[in-house]
Amino acid sequence: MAERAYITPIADEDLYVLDTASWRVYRPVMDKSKCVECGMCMTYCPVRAIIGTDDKKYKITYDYCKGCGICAAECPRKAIEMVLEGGAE
Amino acid sequence: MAERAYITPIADEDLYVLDTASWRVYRPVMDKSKCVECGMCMTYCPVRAIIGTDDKKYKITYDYCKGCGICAAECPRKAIEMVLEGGAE
Amino acid sequence: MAMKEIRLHGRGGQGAVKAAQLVVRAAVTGGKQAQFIPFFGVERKGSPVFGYLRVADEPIRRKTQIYTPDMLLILDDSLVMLPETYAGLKEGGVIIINSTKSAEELNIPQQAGTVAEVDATAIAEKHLGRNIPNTTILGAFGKVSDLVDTETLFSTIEEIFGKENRKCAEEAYEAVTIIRK
Amino acid sequence: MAMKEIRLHGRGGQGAVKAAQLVVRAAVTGGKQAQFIPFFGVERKGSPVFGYLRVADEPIRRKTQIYTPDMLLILDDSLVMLPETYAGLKEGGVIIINSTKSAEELNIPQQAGTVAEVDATAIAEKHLGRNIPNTTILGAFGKVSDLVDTETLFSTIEEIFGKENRKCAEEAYEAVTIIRK
Amino acid sequence: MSYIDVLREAEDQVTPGASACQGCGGELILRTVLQIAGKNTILGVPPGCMAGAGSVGWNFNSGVRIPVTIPLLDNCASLFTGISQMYQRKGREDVNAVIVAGDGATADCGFQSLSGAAERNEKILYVCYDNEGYMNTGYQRSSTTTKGSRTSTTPLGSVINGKVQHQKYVPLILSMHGLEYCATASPSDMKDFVEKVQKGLAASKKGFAYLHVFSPCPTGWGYASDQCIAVARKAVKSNMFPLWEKDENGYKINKVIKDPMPIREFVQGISKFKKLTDEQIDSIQQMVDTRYAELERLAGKE
Amino acid sequence: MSYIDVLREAEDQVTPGASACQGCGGELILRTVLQIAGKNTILGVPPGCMAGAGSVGWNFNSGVRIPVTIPLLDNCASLFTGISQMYQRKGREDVNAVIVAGDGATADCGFQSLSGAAERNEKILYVCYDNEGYMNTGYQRSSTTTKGSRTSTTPLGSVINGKVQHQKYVPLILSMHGLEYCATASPSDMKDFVEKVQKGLAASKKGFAYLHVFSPCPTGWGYASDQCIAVARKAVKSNMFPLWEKDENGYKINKVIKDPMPIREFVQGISKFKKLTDEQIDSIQQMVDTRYAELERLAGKE
Amino acid sequence: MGVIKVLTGNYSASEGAALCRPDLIAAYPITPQSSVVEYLAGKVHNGVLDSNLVQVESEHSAMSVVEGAAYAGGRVFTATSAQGLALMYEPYFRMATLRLPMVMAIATREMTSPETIWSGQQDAMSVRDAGWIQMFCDDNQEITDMVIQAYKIAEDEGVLIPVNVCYDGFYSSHLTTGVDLPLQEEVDAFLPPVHFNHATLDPDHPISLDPMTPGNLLMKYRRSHLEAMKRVPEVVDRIDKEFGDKFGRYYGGMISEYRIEDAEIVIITVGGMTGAGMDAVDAARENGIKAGLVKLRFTRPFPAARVAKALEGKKAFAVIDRSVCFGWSCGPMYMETKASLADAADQYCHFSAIGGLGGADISTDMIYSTIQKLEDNKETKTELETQWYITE
Amino acid sequence: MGVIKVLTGNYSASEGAALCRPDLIAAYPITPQSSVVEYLAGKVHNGVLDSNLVQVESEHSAMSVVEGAAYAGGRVFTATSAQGLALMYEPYFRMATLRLPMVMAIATREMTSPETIWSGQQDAMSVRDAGWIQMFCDDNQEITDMVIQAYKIAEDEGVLIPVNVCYDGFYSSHLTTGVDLPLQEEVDAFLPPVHFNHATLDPDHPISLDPMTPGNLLMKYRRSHLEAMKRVPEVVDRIDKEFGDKFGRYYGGMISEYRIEDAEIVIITVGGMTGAGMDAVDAARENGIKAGLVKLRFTRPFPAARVAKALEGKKAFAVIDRSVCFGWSCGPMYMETKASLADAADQYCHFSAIGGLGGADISTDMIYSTIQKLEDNKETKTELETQWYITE
Ligand SMILES: Cc1ncc(C[n+]2csc(CCOP(=O)(O)OP(=O)(O)O)c2C)c(N)n1
Ligand SMILES: Cc1ncc(C[n+]2csc(CCOP(=O)(O)OP(=O)(O)O)c2C)c(N)n1
Ligand code: SF4
Ligand code: SF4
Ligand code: SF4
Ligand code: SF4
Ligand code: SF4
Ligand code: SF4
Ligand SMILES: [Mg+2]
Ligand SMILES: [Mg+2]
Repeated sequence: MAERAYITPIADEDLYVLDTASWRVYRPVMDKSKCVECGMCMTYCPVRAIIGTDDKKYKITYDYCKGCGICAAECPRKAIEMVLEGGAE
Repeated sequence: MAERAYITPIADEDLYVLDTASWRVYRPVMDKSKCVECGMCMTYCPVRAIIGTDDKKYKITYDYCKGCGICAAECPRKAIEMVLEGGAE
Repeated sequence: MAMKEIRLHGRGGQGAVKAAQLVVRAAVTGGKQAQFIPFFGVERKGSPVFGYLRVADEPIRRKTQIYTPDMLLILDDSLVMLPETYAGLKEGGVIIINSTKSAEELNIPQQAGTVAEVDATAIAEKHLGRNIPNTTILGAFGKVSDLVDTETLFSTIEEIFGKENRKCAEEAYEAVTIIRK
Repeated sequence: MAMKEIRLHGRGGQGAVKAAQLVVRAAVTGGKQAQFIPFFGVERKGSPVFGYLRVADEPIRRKTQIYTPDMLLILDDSLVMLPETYAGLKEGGVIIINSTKSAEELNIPQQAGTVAEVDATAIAEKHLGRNIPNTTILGAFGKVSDLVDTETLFSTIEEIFGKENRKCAEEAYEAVTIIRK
Repeated sequence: MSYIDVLREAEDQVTPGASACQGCGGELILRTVLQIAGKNTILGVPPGCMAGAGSVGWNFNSGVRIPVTIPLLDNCASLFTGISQMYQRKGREDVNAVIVAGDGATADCGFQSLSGAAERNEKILYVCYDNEGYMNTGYQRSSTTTKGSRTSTTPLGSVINGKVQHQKYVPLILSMHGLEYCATASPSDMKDFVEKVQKGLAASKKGFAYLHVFSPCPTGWGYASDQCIAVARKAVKSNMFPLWEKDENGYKINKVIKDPMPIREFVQGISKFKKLTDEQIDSIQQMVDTRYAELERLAGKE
Repeated sequence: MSYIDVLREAEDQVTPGASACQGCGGELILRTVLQIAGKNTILGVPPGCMAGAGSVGWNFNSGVRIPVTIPLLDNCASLFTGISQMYQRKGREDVNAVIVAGDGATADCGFQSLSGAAERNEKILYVCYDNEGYMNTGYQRSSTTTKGSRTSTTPLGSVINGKVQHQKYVPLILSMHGLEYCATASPSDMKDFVEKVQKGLAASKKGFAYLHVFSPCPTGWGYASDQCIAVARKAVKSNMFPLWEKDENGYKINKVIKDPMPIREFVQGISKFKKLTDEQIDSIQQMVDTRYAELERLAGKE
Repeated sequence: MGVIKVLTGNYSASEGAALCRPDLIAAYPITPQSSVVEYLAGKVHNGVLDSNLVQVESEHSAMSVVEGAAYAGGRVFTATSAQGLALMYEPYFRMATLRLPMVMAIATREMTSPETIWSGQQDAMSVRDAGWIQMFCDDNQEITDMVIQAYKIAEDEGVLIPVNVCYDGFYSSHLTTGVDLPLQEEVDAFLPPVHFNHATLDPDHPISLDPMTPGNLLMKYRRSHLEAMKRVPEVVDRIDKEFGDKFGRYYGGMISEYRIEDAEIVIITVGGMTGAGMDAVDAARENGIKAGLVKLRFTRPFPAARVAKALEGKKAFAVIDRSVCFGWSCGPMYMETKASLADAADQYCHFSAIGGLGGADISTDMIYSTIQKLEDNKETKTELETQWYITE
Repeated sequence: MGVIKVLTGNYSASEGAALCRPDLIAAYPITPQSSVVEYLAGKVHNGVLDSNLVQVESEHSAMSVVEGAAYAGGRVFTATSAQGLALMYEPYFRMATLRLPMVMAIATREMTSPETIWSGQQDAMSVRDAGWIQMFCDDNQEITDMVIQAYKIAEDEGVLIPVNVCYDGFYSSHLTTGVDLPLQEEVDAFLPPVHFNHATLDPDHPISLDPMTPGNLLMKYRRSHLEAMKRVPEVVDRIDKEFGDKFGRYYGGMISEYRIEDAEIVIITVGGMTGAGMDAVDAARENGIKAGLVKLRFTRPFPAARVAKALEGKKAFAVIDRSVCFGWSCGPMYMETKASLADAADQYCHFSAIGGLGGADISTDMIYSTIQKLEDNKETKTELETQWYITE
């Protein structure tokens, strides 16, 4: 659509994306050594910020992670720790 | 209310009564000799045209009876007959 | 032909609406203009119903009730007790009524012209086994008025209601009597 | 006193609305006229929020957004990146900001007059354990502006948010630094 | 008092000349409910045959001897929430708030307000007379219409033969709202019906009571006007319309039919069913059996 | 594919930056449902937190990668009836018509249209995320709110302590509509949830499928944001939120809890429950037990 | 040429709708409309009409279902009256503001309370500010013809606004008369298959329909809606001509006039009363009264300019309304007719300013700009263009 | 004198309502209204307010519940916005036409679509022909005061019409400022306990409320409603004075004027934009523009005579609407202001004729009588009384 006709309100340009990473106070940090790749953290992350990687492992992405701490709370191995943002990782 | 103010539509004068007897084509006629005063006809009459009398009997009133024939159909003794209106009673 | 206004009076269940719609159909089939409006009360079996029928050569514009009818078509003679039944009948207006009563008993109003009577109930019960006098009285209507072509009327009745109803109309056509002229 | 228009900038969750309502209360308690209108975006934690605060001696009539503020109250210095934050600031307008950055880093606009800075986040975290800098920055506001009586402001804070918050405000009152005059 | 004496003694609250059709099940239900509810009742009858029959009146004349109103088709239960609460507030707990509504007003247009009032447990007795269609507007389908029925919006056409869906079984749905009292009744079983109205009225002093009553309609369904009770009886006997109730003691089937009449027999002689295919009959039979089995399980009979 | 692989492989259809609160159960539900439904889906999200979180977009940007609309709060199921029927008509039975709606849109404002679509058996998958209140407008009570809860319209006052009524148990009510498929699910039991979404999608090719999902809300209910799954798990373990389904084979309890957690324990640490009286706790416990017993009977376990 | 059928007004609407081949029809009964959907149900159940028929549980759902079908690009139809229209008001408003073209017949009926099922135009009139085009028919022929034309108007790409074809309950809906029914092929040639895709939900082209919209942007949609409304008279005229050329019946566009040229006295009518109005005019003429008649065929948009023109130089007029305007203690079309004459006053410079929709601000500066514009034009004594407080 | 409290606009409405001691309050949340009912719920749950609080499942039920309570003679309150108002439209219309006095606050909000939750007056404006009195507040003080006055207006036995107290969503509903809250005793003295019994369902005096009503009779109810509307301005003036005498705040009745005496240029405002309007007028005056302002405090009934009078002799005016009139491509209050000026034209004899409601006929003779009346008065060039086609 070259110029909008303002007929019907539609959204067709792009995704509406908020910088939810900026909400994060605590940052989930995965201890790969403890992780058994069970995937629980991924299944429970409401943001889908934890993704499976090609090597069948799991990885926390921080672009949108809100720092809720669910992954840490649900990891059966306690392999994820919530660390204050800005502090040491 | 001396004169209506026409504020809110209310009906407070009398009952709205239709001459439903005029609908009747067949007239229910009770054969007292067959009747055992069970009251079924009264309980089933949709018009409540059959009433209990002081002497614990039942009586068909014709002012509003529509002639549906339910009483005749339901009388366990077949004590009520439907007779063409205008014909002999 | 100037527009003719006909008011129908019947009772719920007598088929007045169907009859009038049939006249419209017959009139239109015959190239005339016609219109029918039923009047909706709290319509239940046995309660009085009205209808407004108009037939004309020219397009009919008004879509109103009829206050000064040229003709009354009365399907039930008990209705003559109601004040609205004869109300507004034009000077010389025609009455067609399903009845066996006399003009006096029917309390025919002063200004009436032709009054035609037929025992549509008896005819209907004979042919149809029920008091649905609507198609029957149309036979009388066909005879007394010249608003629709009689053969078109009969064939429309047959087409919509079947042979028995046509017989009713035909018998009424013959049986109708003029009790006042 | 002519009407003063103050625009608040904060992020969802920082308590900007509550703070501004508190100022209204303190002003009204002190016999002034005051008004606050929050601007509703799709307000969620972390998203930028605005508010419009007016204080005056005379009744305030307009109930509009503020386009040319006399003062800006900025609860989060990351907001200075947004073009709307400094927009329309009056010549010589006052800025009160929760920050530890320099005027250059804050990109203070040309027309600004007094710029006051306080590390409200640190103070709030010290007393409250959370980054809710709203009551804290009010201490700086009390110091820099003379729109409400300071003691009334502090006691209103205490009344509504409790002692710890009063402490925040008091500390900020002392700690505020004028980084530009 | 025996139910016969109750009906014998209690005053009829409805105009003696009401314009419901000859042999209308709804009229029988309306009169019976109000005889039992009595004078101290505020009545609501939404648009539908029972309002159309004149119960709400015409001009300056009422159709009943008690205070009455015609709610919207879609707000009976919420309108009566207001009425009931005001009478509670006035300390007039003695006043009955009674609604007699058709299946359209109940299951379709007014279902949300009904469900809401049930959830809030408002002190109301809500009686639905279920004639399985919108009779007052000329017999269109409602959600309680039995599958395959001929109605004026589900005609027996060459491609679609009557109504497509099974009926929505409102009483069981309502009973899942945790009411004070919920029951089905049939005019064929007057004793049961009378007792349920009595129980319903009593329950409505504590919360929401719902009664779903089978209401045969000679005009719409197409059967002789004297067959009203016979049709209702067959509905009960075939488990097309089982009689049950749910109160604080749980579900109970009030009339267990030993050897239920097949649906094929029930539908005989009712012209809305006249062109049912074998497949449709089997499908209804299956629905009836499944539903009954569910009721049995709920009643703890398995 | 194991449910973990399903979630691992399937594309996330929702904007990565959605403004649901930290630790929102609804967001997890929305993303999970859409991952499984996939690209070939038309989505409806009525007013409520999930729409408010941006899934329907802002200005010229959408919040999801698939076609989406925001129905009225009160017409999700009927709006989607039209959409679904048009796609059937076009021969595009492959397209999923999916609604993800809050409990307010489902159980209250939109309940009638939902019940109607269920009765007509429209080909739709309707997922209700039940956070027990109107969260988007500031946590007011809904009909699914648990008794005694503190909400902004049922505050913990000196005369009335939270919500008065028990919750309306929508899934069981819906299941009585004779759907293709009806089930409850919880984000704590992901395998079960994923399978039910899959079953629901399959069922929605034949008729109406309804999924009622427990959706803990840290902001409204008042608990730490990392406790979302823990709270959901306790709800399942206490039978506050039993997991069951109904399909063509009848009712089935999917997870039988041997030794259910007492409600007293479930409500711990959730601040909307913080002032529950013993009486209120007992009353909830009793409701939970009664309801579970009913489910057991329906599932033929008695 | 078509085929003459004897039909009620309702059946005339149904036949018109069926000839337009709707994809989906929602049916819910209400007197006096019910037979519209019954008749269509008959056609669908008998395979004569290939439409999806949805038997909803309320009018709220009727409008919602057709709305959903329109989201998927369908041509849709439904019909209602009075309480049904009131109950569907929320999705009704939205159908228009999403600019989804459809046709809904309204067999007009008085609004409860007082409790009534009879004729009256209060239902449609009371919701005339919900964004729809509304037109009122006089006779059955016009009903059929206008349902067909209405689709063409609604779907015109310069319009894209749904249309209510209104006609009087009972007096027209139940009036039986002969109607010249267009043939299917003719209608197919007149009305191409539906095609609008400004609002279509389709997995192959994912969009969001109706994302959250800030006020300034919302006003652009509103302004565009009003601009489309302004185009309606010309589209109506064009389609009236096209239809007339094809089917031999012309209706005159937004209004139609009767014996107006030399009239001193004008009555203005809406809907089915028009026929009686013409008869009354004839009678008046016979009695030496120079009477004429203007029929408001379309009431939305209100044909202000044409009404003002028709009344130019006349001595007296009355507007006959079959509804009331509660806020003015007169009929609504009378009030609006007066509004259409105000410009003749030539007393003021004046205009409408619109702003602050959808949360947009009405700032002091905006109001000041209005004052300035008035000041600059105060001697012109004319109406100026509507001013929108939109910051581009 | 009352007590100063710092309140949002919504809380101002709640406080006003609470001071009127409603018997029953229906609560359903919608942005931006929700905090009205939340605040009241807080009072009820804490025993501060003795009202029945009903937490309904939709606004349709909210209006229905309060309607039921009014059937039992109760004083009732609820509040809503936008979609909620639209959803309750059917019972909303009925509340007014049953002439049940109540007050409903509307925190005005733009109507969907486009999807929005923000400010705008489209919601209330679009339903302005549903029989309610509608008034718009400028500031929080006026909100509190007008809720109280509104009960007195609504319950006035010459009025008996429900009242909408409208104020702008967010701009007023969420505006925090100081409000002088009347004391309970003062309000009790000002507003007596509710008493109306023209429509009460009571087993001790059985009536039918809203029996079936034929058209001719229905028109008598409608006419009576319109006559009551006509009495509103005088009642509003009286109550404004009574309130002012007691509480020291006068509002000016149907409209209020600002710097109007010598103005050449007038802007007309509705609701919360008025304050900015006054500021803009002051600014214009400073720049030598002779500007003034008229605030439409009541929009239903429309204060046509007072507006026309206020504009007399002025050179230019604009009406600022926060909503659109889809049928006129301008703002609704602009259109109606034009209607209120039409009489100044003095070109025609004219009047409104109303008939055919509720199924009554509009006969040829009736129309003829209208023509005759015009003929008889054609040289008068004035507006005549509305003619009702009622056959007594
Ligand atoms: C909102 C609304 N839609 C439609 C109607 C028209 N209407 C009046 S009665 C009725 C049917 C009622 O059916 P039901 O409740 O089953 O009662 P019955 O006539 O069968 O006794 C309908 C659809 C209405 N009054 N209100
Ligand atoms: C008719 C109508 N009434 C009220 C609203 C306001 N409203 C928007 S979202 C919402 C609450 C929705 O609650 P729920 O469906 O449970 O979703 P949640 O916010 O809890 O996710 C309400 C009441 C509305 N949009 N439409
Ligand atoms: S839940 Fe824990 S163990 Fe499992 S994949 Fe995640 S980090 Fe590893
Ligand atoms: S903290 Fe929350 S959002 Fe971040 S990765 Fe863990 S679960 Fe996901
Ligand atoms: S039913 Fe028969 S036996 Fe019984 S009382 Fe009536 S007439 Fe007598
Ligand atoms: S025929 Fe019908 S109405 Fe008459 S008494 Fe018998 S049951 Fe009653
Ligand atoms: S149509 Fe049926 S339900 Fe209605 S009055 Fe007649 S018999 Fe009774
Ligand atoms: S309020 Fe609750 S449901 Fe809504 S987004 Fe936040 S956590 Fe989720
Ligand atoms: Mg029914
Ligand atoms: Mg919710």
